[in-house]
Amino acid sequence: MDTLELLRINLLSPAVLAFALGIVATLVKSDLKIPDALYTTLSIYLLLSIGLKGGAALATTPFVEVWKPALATLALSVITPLLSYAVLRRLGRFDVVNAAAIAAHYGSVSAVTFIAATTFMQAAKQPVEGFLPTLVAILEVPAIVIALLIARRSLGGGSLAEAVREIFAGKSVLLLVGGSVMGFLTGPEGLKQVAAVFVDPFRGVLVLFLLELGMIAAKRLRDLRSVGGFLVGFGIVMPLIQGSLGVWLGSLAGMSVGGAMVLGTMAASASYIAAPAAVRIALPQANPSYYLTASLGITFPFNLTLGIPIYYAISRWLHGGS
Amino acid sequence: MDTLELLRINLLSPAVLAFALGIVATLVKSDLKIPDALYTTLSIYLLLSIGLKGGAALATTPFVEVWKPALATLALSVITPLLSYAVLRRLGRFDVVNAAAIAAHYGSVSAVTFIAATTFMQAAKQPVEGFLPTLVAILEVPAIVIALLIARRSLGGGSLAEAVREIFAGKSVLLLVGGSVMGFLTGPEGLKQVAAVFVDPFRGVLVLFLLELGMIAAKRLRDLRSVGGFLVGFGIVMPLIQGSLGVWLGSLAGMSVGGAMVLGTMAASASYIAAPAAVRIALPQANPSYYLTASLGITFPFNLTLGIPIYYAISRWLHGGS
Amino acid sequence: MDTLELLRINLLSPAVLAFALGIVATLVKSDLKIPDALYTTLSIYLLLSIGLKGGAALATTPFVEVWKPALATLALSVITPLLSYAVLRRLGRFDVVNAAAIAAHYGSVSAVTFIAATTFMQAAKQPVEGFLPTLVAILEVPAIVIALLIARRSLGGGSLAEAVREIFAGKSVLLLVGGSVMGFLTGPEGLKQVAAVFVDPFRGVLVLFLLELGMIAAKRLRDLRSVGGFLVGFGIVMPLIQGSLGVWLGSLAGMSVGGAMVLGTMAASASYIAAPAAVRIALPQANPSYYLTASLGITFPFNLTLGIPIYYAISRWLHGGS
Amino acid sequence: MALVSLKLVTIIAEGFLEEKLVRDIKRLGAKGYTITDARGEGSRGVRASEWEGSNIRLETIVSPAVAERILNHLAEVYFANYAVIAFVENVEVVRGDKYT
Amino acid sequence: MALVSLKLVTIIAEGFLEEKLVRDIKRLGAKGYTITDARGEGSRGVRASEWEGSNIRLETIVSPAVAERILNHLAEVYFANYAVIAFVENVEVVRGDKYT
Amino acid sequence: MALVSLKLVTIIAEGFLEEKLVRDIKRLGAKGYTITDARGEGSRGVRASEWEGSNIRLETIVSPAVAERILNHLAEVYFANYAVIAFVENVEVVRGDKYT
Ligand SMILES: Nc1ncnc2c1ncn2[C@@H]1O[C@H](COP(=O)(O)O)[C@@H](O)[C@H]1O
Ligand SMILES: Nc1ncnc2c1ncn2[C@@H]1O[C@H](COP(=O)(O)O)[C@@H](O)[C@H]1O
Ligand SMILES: Nc1ncnc2c1ncn2[C@@H]1O[C@H](COP(=O)(O)O)[C@@H](O)[C@H]1O
Ligand code: NA
Ligand code: NA
Ligand code: NA
Repeated sequence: MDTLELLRINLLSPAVLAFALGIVATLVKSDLKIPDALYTTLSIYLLLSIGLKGGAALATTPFVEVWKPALATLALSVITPLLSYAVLRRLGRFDVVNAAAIAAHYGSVSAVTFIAATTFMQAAKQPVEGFLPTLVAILEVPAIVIALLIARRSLGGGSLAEAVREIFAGKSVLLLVGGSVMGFLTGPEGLKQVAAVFVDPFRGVLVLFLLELGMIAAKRLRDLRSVGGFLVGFGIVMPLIQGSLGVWLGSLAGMSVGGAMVLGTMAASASYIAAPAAVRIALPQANPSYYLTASLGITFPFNLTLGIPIYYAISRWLHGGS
Repeated sequence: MDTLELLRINLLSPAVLAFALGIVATLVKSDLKIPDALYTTLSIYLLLSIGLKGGAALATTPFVEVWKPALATLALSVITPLLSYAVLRRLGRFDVVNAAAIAAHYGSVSAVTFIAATTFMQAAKQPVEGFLPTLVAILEVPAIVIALLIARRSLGGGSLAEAVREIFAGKSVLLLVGGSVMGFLTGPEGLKQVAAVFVDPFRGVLVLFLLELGMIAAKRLRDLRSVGGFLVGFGIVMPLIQGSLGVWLGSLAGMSVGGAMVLGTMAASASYIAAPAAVRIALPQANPSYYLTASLGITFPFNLTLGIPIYYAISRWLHGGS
Repeated sequence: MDTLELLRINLLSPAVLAFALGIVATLVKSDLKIPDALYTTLSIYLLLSIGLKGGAALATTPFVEVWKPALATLALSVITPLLSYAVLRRLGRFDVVNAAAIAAHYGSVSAVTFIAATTFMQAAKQPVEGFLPTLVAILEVPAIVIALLIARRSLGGGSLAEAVREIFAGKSVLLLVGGSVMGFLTGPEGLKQVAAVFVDPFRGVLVLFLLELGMIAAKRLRDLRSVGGFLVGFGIVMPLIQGSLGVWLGSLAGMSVGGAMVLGTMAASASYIAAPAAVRIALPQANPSYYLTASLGITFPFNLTLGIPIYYAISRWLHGGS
Repeated sequence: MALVSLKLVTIIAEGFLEEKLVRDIKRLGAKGYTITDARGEGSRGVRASEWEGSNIRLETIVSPAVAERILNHLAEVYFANYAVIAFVENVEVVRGDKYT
Repeated sequence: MALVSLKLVTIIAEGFLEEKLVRDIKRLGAKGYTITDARGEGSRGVRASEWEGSNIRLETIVSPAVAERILNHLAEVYFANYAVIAFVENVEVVRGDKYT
Repeated sequence: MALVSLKLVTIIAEGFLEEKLVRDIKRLGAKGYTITDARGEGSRGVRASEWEGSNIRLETIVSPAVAERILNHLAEVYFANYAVIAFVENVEVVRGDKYT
């Protein structure tokens, strides 16, 4: 399959179409509303499910296969927030607080983008490493901590300890890490018992989730003017840079075409679950319009539609494929 | 299977039994409550799911097979509201506003009744056309618009444009039409990816939904006295007339025994999702006791229990079956 | 498999791990919250599902196979609340009201513990009688009524009639009994239609439910000091006594190793759904700290982790197994 | 716009009391009420159970006489054994006859 | 702490009016609002449908002049055909300029 | 029925502040509180994220002194950086000693 065909497959996948329907719903001012309880339920489900699957896969993967990709992921979680911060300060002329806040988002990872990438790999019949969900847990946290540390160094004082505790006890990380431990302890046997809930319906549930995200993203787009042109460009170019870096490091670490592609997508993605919560606590002065509009209004749709096929093309090219 | 046996199968189906349990719950004043969020979630699910399946089926159906049933459906959407309106005005002596409001409901279609009919066809092992869900979308809207136009002509002034916009942007039509477009674009391949959510659990989800509808319908029945004997009779006789008409037009259009039966059930059913919303906006003077009690308290239970086997018997008879 | 191995399997099952994660979430003060609507939805689902399966199994079980286990269950529902009451009054020196309130809980049954027991039997590949869920319905109600009668006899006056009506119309019993009737009427054929919702995902749904129960139980544990040492001991020793009694009576009634084990677990379990509601109405003076902390904070976790493998060992031993 | 002065009685109570409270205030003369779901803490910690739902917040606009009757009734029947609080405010409404 | 006296207008209405009401009160001068989901009973029984949701409870803190304009508007446009009630209270706020 | 006059402080805030606010008002002397979930708009548009939930509406009945302490604290700690508003009303309660 060539890249155009893959792009078509991706754009016409149920998940991307649901995202589009969500945008349309907002544009035509529909009274459609996803109940808060459903949104929360879907989030809990997706995070726990990612954790369970990653943990169960890890339980049967020899350590020798995992350590290199894990190291590559750790490297990404240090490099990407620093890179984002530097670009935002130097080129974007953002102040310390807002630059650090945005960097925390772009260093961390979006669980939904991760799922969309693995779903795309399934549709493209490209196998991926089973332990990939574990890498989400590794990538999620450090980047946020690093970005907060930067802001702290420049500002002094305050509740960094509380922010870090908040991140670890925060529901996203708790479910992701807790799910991983559960999956690891119960193993593939245990996972099979609950597969009818946590494995099979996964891609269908994503459709409901993206319907809601489409509505949220469309509302964010209304703030587009206030965030300025630089941030719009940043929200598209930065993922391409971080994504390429991720694919490359993943390939170096010996990951498969599909695995490197998914790692790249993770690096390219910007968090809008764990990061906003942490930033709101540790850097309340930062303007949410900036970080939410960039990550949810620009980068997320870009990755979902164009980014994913692009990172795949890069991965195939790096692996010497067509 | 003879009609009595089919009646038995229908009355003892999980869906009808759940409806009965809902009624019992209300009668014994149980504290059982279906959370609002669950009711909304189930509605979103059912509408999106109908759309997806209809659209995916349409993507693989040659146009030549669809146009006649589509035309028959359009004809029904024009004839049935006019018929209802005339009967309500002449025989029922309703004023313009209430007659038009009720006609909007009986011209439109009840998604749940549609699902119950297709579920019954599955239980009776009678195949139906895959594109039927698309016809729901065709039948849903025009009838409401026509009924509102009638009221408008007699009353003059007001916000018909807003009402029409409201219908199209309203969540029911948005999900139904949006789901159809999604299904059409993603095709059977895409649908298969999300089948574990949008196809397999369909009939089980209906059980939960009908539990709630039973409770709502039982509450409506308390208003029975205030709506008067004519409307009660109307709520039973009108479905029989519209249902026969639907089966007949469907057969004329070359639909199968099962397909004509489902189209008949659609024509016989009265909307209680899209229509009430539109009527509440465009004709706020109309009395909700009339249209909700008739459609939800009388016609819906009648169709669910007796109507469905009757329309099937009519369809078999028209197709020269036993 | 020896008992230690079974203990390991049980402790590392997804359900028990989810319970543990819920406890951790509370201990680290995570902001994780299960939406009320989800908790209610899961409860409705589990109760209806138990009922449906029990009823459908009953429809194909000859009466001669059922009556003895049913009688054994009825006997348990009379003996266990009386036993608990006597112990609480004599040894625990509780007043009439609180002794009766706690006895109502320990006489009744916990639906979730029942499900955990059958799930464990599936994992241990031990077949159980299909009609077991029906016994839950038999065991649930009488014990509560008996305990309330005791309190009434000593106190005089009041709304016992209302309390009994409340129990029967209460949502737990309504769903359990209603589901059983539905399952019986629709039979295995009907159940198959909705299996994708009410059968296959059952064990996965339990995981989400136990996550929430873990959080609630951990909060209850904070009240531990105020309830006193006697109740803590009672919450562990009483289940062992009632559980052994249940396994023994089940074996006497000719049930299989697995069936007797599940009946024992049911007897050992303490209600925290139907009983608290009834007690709150009929004995409002009773202190909820006592009965909720004992049943939910002590007995439930004990049964879930250690009790289940122990009752299984007892059942195997009584059946002459290893 | 002629505004009429009336009493707004707000009752916060355990969720399972909903039906009872509604029946009682209607009997005591309330012509309508509004309920929202709530959660909270007070001097008593515990609730019947999660499955019974958490608290409700019931508001009813009534005449001063009915307000007093409702408060008296709550004090007599509920305050001792149930987690219930109540408070009263003055509000101004349009169409005062709707509430009495 | 300088407290400023303002009006709190509470509107209880059928859920499907939410968008309309928000648009209207903004146009009439409200600078913000808070909505909670509610259920209730009054002199009119029925609602559009369950799918449209039950009631909402909308609160807005405004100046006395805006409060009066909102009440007048509700009386004119909504009271006849929709299930809507409204009432006004005096409240004291910090940072009074935020609301006017 | 002896009614006691007290202050009802209502705080509307971003949902993720719930634990913090509860801790703070308890420390400042509140003996209880009630929370309902809400949504709304004000002068600041954005919230942390959907996953953090929307607004909460926290009510606490306290003595005038505690009410003032709470308002001061909010003004100092929250008003600058968070989406928070607060207002105070007079209410009359039964069993006044429960709240102080
Ligand atoms: N001082 C207070 N302010 C606001 N709400 C309160 C207060 N005290 C109690 N409540 C509410 O009333 C319920 C019952 O209170 P209690 O009976 O004291 O446990 C609590 O769960 C709170 O929702
Ligand atoms: N006296 C009242 N006190 C509190 N809420 C009321 C009252 N009357 C009506 N309501 C609320 O206003 C809504 C509409 O009232 P109505 O138009 O009278 O049906 C009801 O559903 C209640 O939520
Ligand atoms: N004038 C107002 N009336 C009622 N609620 C308000 C008002 N202004 C703000 N709010 C509420 O307070 C929250 C925070 O306000 P703000 O900090 O202005 O964004 C909003 O989301 C609303 O829920
Ligand atoms: Na990233
Ligand atoms: Na129709
Ligand atoms: Na028991």
